[in-house]
Amino acid sequence: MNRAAKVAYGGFVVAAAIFAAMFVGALVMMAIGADVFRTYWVILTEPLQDLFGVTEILVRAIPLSLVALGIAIAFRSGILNIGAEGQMLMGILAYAATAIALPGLPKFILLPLSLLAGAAGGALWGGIAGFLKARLQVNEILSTVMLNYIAAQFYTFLLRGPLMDPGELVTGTGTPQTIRLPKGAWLDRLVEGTRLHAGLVIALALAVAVFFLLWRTTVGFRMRAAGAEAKAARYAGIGVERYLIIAMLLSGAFAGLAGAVEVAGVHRRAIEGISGGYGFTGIVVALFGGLHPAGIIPASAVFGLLLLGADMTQRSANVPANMVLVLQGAIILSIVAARQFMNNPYVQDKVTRRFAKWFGKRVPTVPEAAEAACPDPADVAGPCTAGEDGQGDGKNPAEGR
Amino acid sequence: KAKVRIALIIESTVDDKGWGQAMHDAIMAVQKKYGAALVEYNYSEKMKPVDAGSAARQYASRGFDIVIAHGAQFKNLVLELCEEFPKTTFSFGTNAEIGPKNVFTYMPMSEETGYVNGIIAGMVTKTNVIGIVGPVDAGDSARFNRGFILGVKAVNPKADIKVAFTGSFADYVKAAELAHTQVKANADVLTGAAQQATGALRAVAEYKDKPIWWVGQDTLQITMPEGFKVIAAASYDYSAVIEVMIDKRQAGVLGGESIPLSFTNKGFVFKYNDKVGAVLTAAIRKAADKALADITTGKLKIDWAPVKY
Amino acid sequence: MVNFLTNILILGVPFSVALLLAGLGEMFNQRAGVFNLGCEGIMAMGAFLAFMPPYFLAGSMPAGMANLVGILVAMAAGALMGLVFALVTVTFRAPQGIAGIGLHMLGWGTAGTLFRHFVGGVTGVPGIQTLPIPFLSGIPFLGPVLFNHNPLVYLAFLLVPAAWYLLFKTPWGLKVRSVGTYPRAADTMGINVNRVRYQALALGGAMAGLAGAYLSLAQAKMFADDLVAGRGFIAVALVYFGRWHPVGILGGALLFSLAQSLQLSIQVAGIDFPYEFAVMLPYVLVIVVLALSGKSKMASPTDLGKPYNREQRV
Amino acid sequence: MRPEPIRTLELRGITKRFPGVLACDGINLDVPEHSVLALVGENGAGKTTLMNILMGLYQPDEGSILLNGRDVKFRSPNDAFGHGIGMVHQHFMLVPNMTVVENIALGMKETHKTFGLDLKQVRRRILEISERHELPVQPDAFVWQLSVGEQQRVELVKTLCLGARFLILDEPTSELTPQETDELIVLLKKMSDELSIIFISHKLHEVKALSDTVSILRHGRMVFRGNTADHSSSDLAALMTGHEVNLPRNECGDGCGDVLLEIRDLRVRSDRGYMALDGVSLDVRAGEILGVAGVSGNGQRELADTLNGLRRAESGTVLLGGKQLLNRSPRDVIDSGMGYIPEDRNTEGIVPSFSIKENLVLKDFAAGTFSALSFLRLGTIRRNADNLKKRFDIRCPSTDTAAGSLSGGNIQKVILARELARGPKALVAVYPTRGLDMGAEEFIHNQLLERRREGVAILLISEELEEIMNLSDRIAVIYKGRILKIIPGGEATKKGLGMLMAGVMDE
Ligand SMILES: Nc1ncnc2c1ncn2[C@@H]1O[C@H](COP(=O)(O)OP(=O)(O)OP(=O)(O)O)[C@@H](O)[C@H]1O
Ligand SMILES: Nc1ncnc2c1ncn2[C@@H]1O[C@H](COP(=O)(O)OP(=O)(O)OP(=O)(O)O)[C@@H](O)[C@H]1O
Ligand SMILES: [Mg+2]
Ligand SMILES: [Mg+2]
Repeated sequence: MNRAAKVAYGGFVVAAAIFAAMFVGALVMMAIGADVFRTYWVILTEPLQDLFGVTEILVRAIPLSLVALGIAIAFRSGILNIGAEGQMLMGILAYAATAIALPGLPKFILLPLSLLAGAAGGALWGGIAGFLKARLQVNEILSTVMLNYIAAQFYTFLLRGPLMDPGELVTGTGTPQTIRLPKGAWLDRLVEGTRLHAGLVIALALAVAVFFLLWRTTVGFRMRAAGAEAKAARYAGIGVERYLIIAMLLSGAFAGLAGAVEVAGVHRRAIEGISGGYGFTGIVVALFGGLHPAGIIPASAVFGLLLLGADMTQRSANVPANMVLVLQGAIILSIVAARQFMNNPYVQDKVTRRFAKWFGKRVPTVPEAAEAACPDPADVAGPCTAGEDGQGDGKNPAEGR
Repeated sequence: KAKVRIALIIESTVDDKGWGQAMHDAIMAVQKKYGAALVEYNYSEKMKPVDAGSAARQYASRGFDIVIAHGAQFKNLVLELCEEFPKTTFSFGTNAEIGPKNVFTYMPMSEETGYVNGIIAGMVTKTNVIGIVGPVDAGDSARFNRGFILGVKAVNPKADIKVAFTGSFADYVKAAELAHTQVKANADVLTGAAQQATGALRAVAEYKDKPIWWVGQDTLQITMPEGFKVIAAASYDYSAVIEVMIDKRQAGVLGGESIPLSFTNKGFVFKYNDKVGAVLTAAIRKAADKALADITTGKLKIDWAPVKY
Repeated sequence: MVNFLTNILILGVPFSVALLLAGLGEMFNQRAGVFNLGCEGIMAMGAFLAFMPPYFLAGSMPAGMANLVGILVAMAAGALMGLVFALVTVTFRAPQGIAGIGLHMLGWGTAGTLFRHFVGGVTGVPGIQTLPIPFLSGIPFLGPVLFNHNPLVYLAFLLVPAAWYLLFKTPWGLKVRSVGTYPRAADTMGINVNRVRYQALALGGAMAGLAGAYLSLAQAKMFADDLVAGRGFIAVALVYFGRWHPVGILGGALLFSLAQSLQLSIQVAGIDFPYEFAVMLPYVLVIVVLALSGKSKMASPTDLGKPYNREQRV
Repeated sequence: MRPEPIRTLELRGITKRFPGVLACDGINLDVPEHSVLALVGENGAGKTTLMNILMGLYQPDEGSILLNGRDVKFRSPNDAFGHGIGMVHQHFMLVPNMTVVENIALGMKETHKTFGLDLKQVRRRILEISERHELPVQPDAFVWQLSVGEQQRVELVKTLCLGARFLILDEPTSELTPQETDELIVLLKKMSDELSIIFISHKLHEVKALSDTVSILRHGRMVFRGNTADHSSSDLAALMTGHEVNLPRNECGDGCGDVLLEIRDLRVRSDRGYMALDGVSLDVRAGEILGVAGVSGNGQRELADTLNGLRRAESGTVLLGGKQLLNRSPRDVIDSGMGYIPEDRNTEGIVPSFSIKENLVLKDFAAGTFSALSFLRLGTIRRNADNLKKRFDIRCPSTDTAAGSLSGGNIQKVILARELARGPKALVAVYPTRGLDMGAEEFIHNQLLERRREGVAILLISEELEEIMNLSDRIAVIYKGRILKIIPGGEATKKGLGMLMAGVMDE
């Protein structure tokens, strides 16, 4: 395919996928008699109408991208981390506890210190799953699912006990939440009158850092090798088990940091329900972003838009809140289904030749010598998977699960 | 009177038979009373903390007069927004603090309903075992539980009150499991708060012909299909709170007060189920009525905070 | 004390059923090489659809009949959702983990949306009643523990040997196992890999639908938006615990639900430590038991999660 | 229902494209009844693809298949089975965690009853076939428990059980021992009285021994067709590769150096717990190739693993240049100057999804040359790859290509390049040319001999007698975890080695 055809083809596939998703959503909406067109109009345009909407998209994109970066690290190292939710909670606890314990410190110490504590809290939780997998062969899907529930209980325990706002006891309200954290632990707001906070800078900086970590450093090389083919990595002298644990520590640290940043920038006290949904949406964002920071950042913005837009529909188009889930689900399913038309050279090849036949064009010629034509991964990877690795090969852990 | 536009933000749903629905029903009732021309109402449900922030702001900037963020976790977001929209009335609860001048807080004194329910439970029980199916030991359900224990102890000091929690506000299935466990442990009167309690009540209803009873909280469970098991139930009636807010606002007071929800200000409705028959004896009614009256007049103060379980 | 323990068993056994049914279904999915994280969403739809006939047909039909219709509708819808998942992951070869999350959201959201529109408000149904097995239920200890439950409990436990037979003793089971371990080998033997995966996903979906129906009709006897509350994910995790074997999954489901029952009983018995730690117990226990148990290598369907394409090399 | 006998099978103008590759380019092929056709060609010539098309596994883009002169369409292997065509694939098509009976039952649709599998019938059929063709198999063993040779037999039995009257064998001998190969050839010869056979192999002596006609593929085109008897092995080799092939030999004699790799009393358990190495002692001197001959499964894998730190030994010593390496980490072993060409090149030798250039530094990326302060030096890594690509003649469009997409021969060159460029003191090479065509084999043998001249101590593990005899200074025969005998390379005979490998000690 030439370039223009490729773009047209890609555009067509994406359009078809979005149409399919909207169609599924429309079925449900028609079942309940909602205004289909109005709903879609709201989702796609309302968040973008003013500065506030745009900043709110970013507010959601910040934790999403942090969680997704962590998940990408784990996936690249061969672990499916579905425990981001629990890791976020542990991060929030550690962050809040640090901030509450040291309120007197100047901001330039307290803020980094408590954010680091948050990362450490998440790392601890992720590290447990990593340890269990590396040393005791406990499947990570099992352990992370279970650890999410354990973290949730631990979280309420602390928020209702040792970390509870003493004021809640005095007034007798008893809500499980901490005191308003000291200002020194806050992330500043970037735009006056909105909630957009400095977490954005952290997320962007860490995206760059993750790129360097995974593709430019020896540690990242080891983690990717361990994830892509553990046997070969072991043979080449890489301590695979150790790097599994390191990957999960890092992955957990990102989730923990996401929690900490969310509290430091948005809520400014640990309350219940903060992590809700970010863990799973983070996985989706990570995979949409091709497990690569350059993809994750835009993907998290897209999902920020989707989450916000869909959320606005219940106010502006009068559909039940659950419709948000329907639309998200339908969009995820149809876009991932469409992906192979974009990425898989086998399918592309077939489609191209079918088209060539229809339009009576000559079938594209193929180089003579087979050896000279083994696919270059740079060509194989599609727009969704900025790839340093060969996507055509089934070993990519992302394609795995 | 000028038109008021009210917005409600909740984390659960408006039909959860619990926390969310209580507020929703109250606003609907007030709307009915004042007329739809006077009260405009819109709600956002399933709001995670971050979504609640955008929803509240959207409401405020669209000119809603009263924005109710129904949950103590929304405290921060209200305190932040109220400065930016000084003309808008914000409200959140449960909270007993006096907020800024355009913020109302509200605080259900749930120990009161707990106490009255406790008296009934303490007198109804034959096994002397009473079960509480709690969600999480916090907020108004913690107050309810402690008031309940005091009520039971007041009439039946020997009763064994088994307190247990599901760890979740909305896990109906687990609440049912817990209720069954309570019954197996000999409890013959159960109670519980939050939306999950519906699950527990469903479980109690399964003991159709056995003398297992329920005393209710949050919504008027007497009218539910499982009502035949409910001896009496208390429900929150936030219309008092809503009306206060509307009236004060019309009078130019945008906030700066904490509105309790109590028997005294008719924030709680307490009803017996006349159809349960003999279990609800006159003696029980009398004792409960007396407690209710004493609480209402302020004669009886319930010191719930020190109760441990 | 004996009574205390018996009660834990009596209650724990029916708790395990939803996990067991969904777990067995997921086992077929995974044995065929497809990882379906959307189990939770299918359960939500199943729970909702099973609830609808008894709710709406209460007057016009005997309760048992309405329940049966509900169960069948739930299973059919589950199978349909399994097929949708098959379309996305088998035919379109989408990454399965992410597609599963999509399916979960779709199922959960659709159930909630339709429930709001057609019912609106948490409501109960009479549900499926206990059916003591004559004679057997009279046996001391074993009777109440095993033979005094609702029919779906018996069905679920009978499905364990049935699933075992299906998986290990029938042609279809053979195909499923080969397709999940070495699809290319199956293909060269003239087995239509994708068709078998479609079938397995339909079966798995139907069983998840049944699990949902159990939740709404037998266990909670009501429907609410969050009814499933993560049980689908736990079921998926238990498949790993049970090492893709029906008996292992039964063990996992029982371990989890007995621990759950134990935890509730301990709380009810009056404990002196924060209840949150009691609530954690089942989750911790499952991890600990798995960590301490021996490993067997040959169990896992090695091609789990990999889409198959005849012409594409691995 | 028995299919009608296949009198003639013709492929007409078969063309098959893969993304970016023209695998088959208008191929014509005829196979007469009761004859053996050998199909040969370099790696990647298109042999397997053509056969997969014949089996209905791939659909051709163009061309047709004629059976007894009639056009047939095979949409799946079922259709091919229906006409009595069966194939033993290049890679085993057996599900490891199922038993032999189950594997075979998979294809025997007539045993698929509504309420269960008729495994009895399958077992009966297996025993019948294995008796008739003298192919002993254990019906109830799990496939993963079987040796490679046994699996090969199962494959054959499987194909015959499915009623094949026309047999396609894709490199059936590449994993077999010499004896097993000979037996198979004899067997096939016998079977060719009843069946037609297409036989694919890189080993021309097998082709000579078995086939009636030979067809040669090159780059997806049929370049030669003729009677086997009319052409010598070296003619065929030249036709296949386009140039003369001379497999090099180790002209023994020049004195070897000091002992560099010393193995004493090595005792190691296998995965399944028995003693896989039971007191193995070997010395390899600098500038020496020590061949370890043996039927695979006699402890070779464990030996190679243990020497490279990938498996714990119970006891013993391994000294490399005097340094103890037993039970050290792979990293320590690598750093002491050990090189390793592993048996499983696709999952141990390379990380398939990594690019070639990454694979070329898989062991050294952390060394000062390729990284500074933990950051990779991408420039150096690329230059290193370009350099090695030239030196080792790795054929790929660019070194950014995923290594997994290369052919077996080129993957092996990548591994070789990495291991040899590190300048190892000692090298363990396990089945280094398995499945490779003659051109690639020639290249690899030359490389090994060159390292020997440079003074590297090489431990060559192989089943290929010719390879062992051509290259080794001394040959150690391993049997059931023990070294039976060590003989000087010059004195070894095929027959003698074959006996030893079977555990027979004459005299
Ligand atoms: N599934 C596939 N996808 C892409 N390309 C393929 C595939 N199968 C084969 N090819 C290409 O077709 C060509 C022919 O491959 P084939 O496997 O038929 O070779 P072969 O002659 O069997 O080689 P060998 O002797 O190594 O087995 C190869 O060069 C390869 O590039
Ligand atoms: N996934 C793939 N995509 C494209 N081409 C491939 C792929 N896998 C293999 N090939 C091509 O197939 C050809 C032959 O591959 P094949 O695996 O048959 O090699 P081989 O030499 O036979 O190795 P072995 O005998 O060890 O299997 C090579 O030219 C290679 O480029
Ligand atoms: Mg081949
Ligand atoms: Mg080959």
